[in-house]
Amino acid sequence: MRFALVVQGAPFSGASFSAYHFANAVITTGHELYRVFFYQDGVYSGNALSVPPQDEWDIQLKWEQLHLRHDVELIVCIASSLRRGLLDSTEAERYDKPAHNLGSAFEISGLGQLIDASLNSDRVITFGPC
Amino acid sequence: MRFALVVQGAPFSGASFSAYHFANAVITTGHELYRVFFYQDGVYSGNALSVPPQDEWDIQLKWEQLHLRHDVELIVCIASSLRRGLLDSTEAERYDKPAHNLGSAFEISGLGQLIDASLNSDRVITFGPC
Amino acid sequence: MILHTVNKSPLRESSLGSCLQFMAQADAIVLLEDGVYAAIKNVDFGLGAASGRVYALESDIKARGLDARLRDDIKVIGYEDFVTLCTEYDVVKSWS
Amino acid sequence: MILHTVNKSPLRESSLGSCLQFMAQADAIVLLEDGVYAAIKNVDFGLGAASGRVYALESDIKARGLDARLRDDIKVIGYEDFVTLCTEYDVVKSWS
Amino acid sequence: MKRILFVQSKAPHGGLQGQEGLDAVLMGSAFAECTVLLLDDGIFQVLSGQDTGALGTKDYAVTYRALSDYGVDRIYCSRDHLEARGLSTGDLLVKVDPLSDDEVKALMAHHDVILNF
Amino acid sequence: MKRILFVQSKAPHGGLQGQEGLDAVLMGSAFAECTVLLLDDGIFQVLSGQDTGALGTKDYAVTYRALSDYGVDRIYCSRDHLEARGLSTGDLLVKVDPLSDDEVKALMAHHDVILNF
Repeated sequence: MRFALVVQGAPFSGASFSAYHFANAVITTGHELYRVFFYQDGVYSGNALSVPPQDEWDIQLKWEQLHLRHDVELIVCIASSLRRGLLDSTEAERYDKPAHNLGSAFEISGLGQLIDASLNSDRVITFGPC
Repeated sequence: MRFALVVQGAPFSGASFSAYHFANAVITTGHELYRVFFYQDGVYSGNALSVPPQDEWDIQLKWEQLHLRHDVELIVCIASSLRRGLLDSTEAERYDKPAHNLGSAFEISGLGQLIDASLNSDRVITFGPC
Repeated sequence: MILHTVNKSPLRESSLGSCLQFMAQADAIVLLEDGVYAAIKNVDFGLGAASGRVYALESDIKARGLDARLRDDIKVIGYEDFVTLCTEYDVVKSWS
Repeated sequence: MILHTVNKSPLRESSLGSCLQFMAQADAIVLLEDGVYAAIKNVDFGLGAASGRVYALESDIKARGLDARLRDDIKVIGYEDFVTLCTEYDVVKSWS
Repeated sequence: MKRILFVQSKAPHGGLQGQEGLDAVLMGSAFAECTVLLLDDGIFQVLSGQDTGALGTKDYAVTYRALSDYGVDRIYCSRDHLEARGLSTGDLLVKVDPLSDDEVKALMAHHDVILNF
Repeated sequence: MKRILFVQSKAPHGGLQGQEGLDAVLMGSAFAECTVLLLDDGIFQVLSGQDTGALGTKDYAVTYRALSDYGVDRIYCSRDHLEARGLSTGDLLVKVDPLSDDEVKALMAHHDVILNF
């Protein structure tokens, strides 16, 4: 079966952790992970500048490893990420901001990717906001 | 009277807007604003890379203007901001991150500033997390 | 005397309930952000017990379209009144 | 048939209440994150109506120290079981 | 054609969930048969008379009126949740059909995907 | 010496409020007379038997045991909220004094500053 995940909660609300565990389970049980769409506060998971303490997970790094190992598509919604200050180099340039902070494993795209995921997956699982 | 504000909610939860309106009112009513301490998700208010749509407030800019106009001290807690990826140039260097994103009006410091504010203000007002 | 602030909707979260549970006779409440939904008329969220000592922030009331839908014992205030209120109570406690 | 997921504590937010209100006879619930507090024994959060069709995620149960404090009609599952459950229901609906 | 149900359950202005949920509906309307269901505090999003001038957040509720232009002509709510808030459909700025609990269950079962905000 | 009351009201692991609240208590203990009050789901933070190994969040509850070394020897909770969760003090990993509603009111009134998490 083909799964799409929607992550709407900020990294520390648990939503991103749960989605990460679920994403791994989809792969280990032999199903297909079509797309992980980070929306609303979920986009904060893509912040490459986060420095968690040693005894805590770096959820941004976890998602990056999953992307590299299993070629999972990680999309952050452009409207949500602009508002919240998650920029890649293109958006940083467009709005002449001095820096960008989106992890390389994450790709900025529009809400169309959420709808496309809904139309082309068998199951869409939402990991809720606070 | 001397006021200290604690902002614990993320920018769009309303906490930062309310705290900003309150901070202005403290000044216009002739009281003293000792410190605004951004803690937990409140630190996201210091993200200089945020690009809100035209018809919405840029709360980071509003705080910066308040700082410049009335010399209000804006402190973001280091533990919270490191975890959430809000870095100034010093912290970016220390953790060899490629960029920093904290607005220049905001200063990174420790929890001691929250306790100091509690001890040296007449009133401490918290603007709560979600 | 304590000034309690509540910024969560009473139907969605338990913040107002806990506030009312631990509010003393002489204390007062300021409803802000989603907390203002507790001031809506025709619905009982327990505010009767604090009647006359419940304030609500005008900008939050207006943003949510509640100005014509309030209980009549709610005092609608601006931010400057809110600051003054804080000076009239010994401690401010937020319920969120 | 719908698989409902709830990730909020029942004493703090209304999510579980709404889920139970709109849950059909053949539907099931997965409790995750703070939602697992609804599975605590000796307290009635309305889960009796869905008895036998309520699952709870093990990692969230353990993190919160609830493994020895659960109702006996709760089925504790891992993430791989959660994935399988999603394939057995037509739609997954999250209450947050 | 897949049917997508958008469930709005959060109050406006105290967070962006409602606004960003509505954005998703607008996008979805171009590609699928979309229906909106207002539950819990989501009902407050279509309360008439909202004026965010003093607050600084977006007055997005009017966009609900544009939904029919986007082919989304069905907006439902829970009658129980509407009444629990002391409201009637007359208080709302757009036409909303209140549903009984069983009708809500049927509506949810009728859709292929449920997106939640 | 100013008295600061730290109120914990959120469950652990579903967010950082509890953990970051406890950090604030530790800092405060060096400068002021600090007391901790557990209300609502804050009581769950001191439930015994927590094991976050599989989850990835920090097992910070043990730090509550260190509070007395920091001079914070008073941890209170609402008896009503404890019982509403089917718990007793025996379920907790640190000594906590349950208070009646009136005792909670008196405790709050007894402090100069109340910090909330």
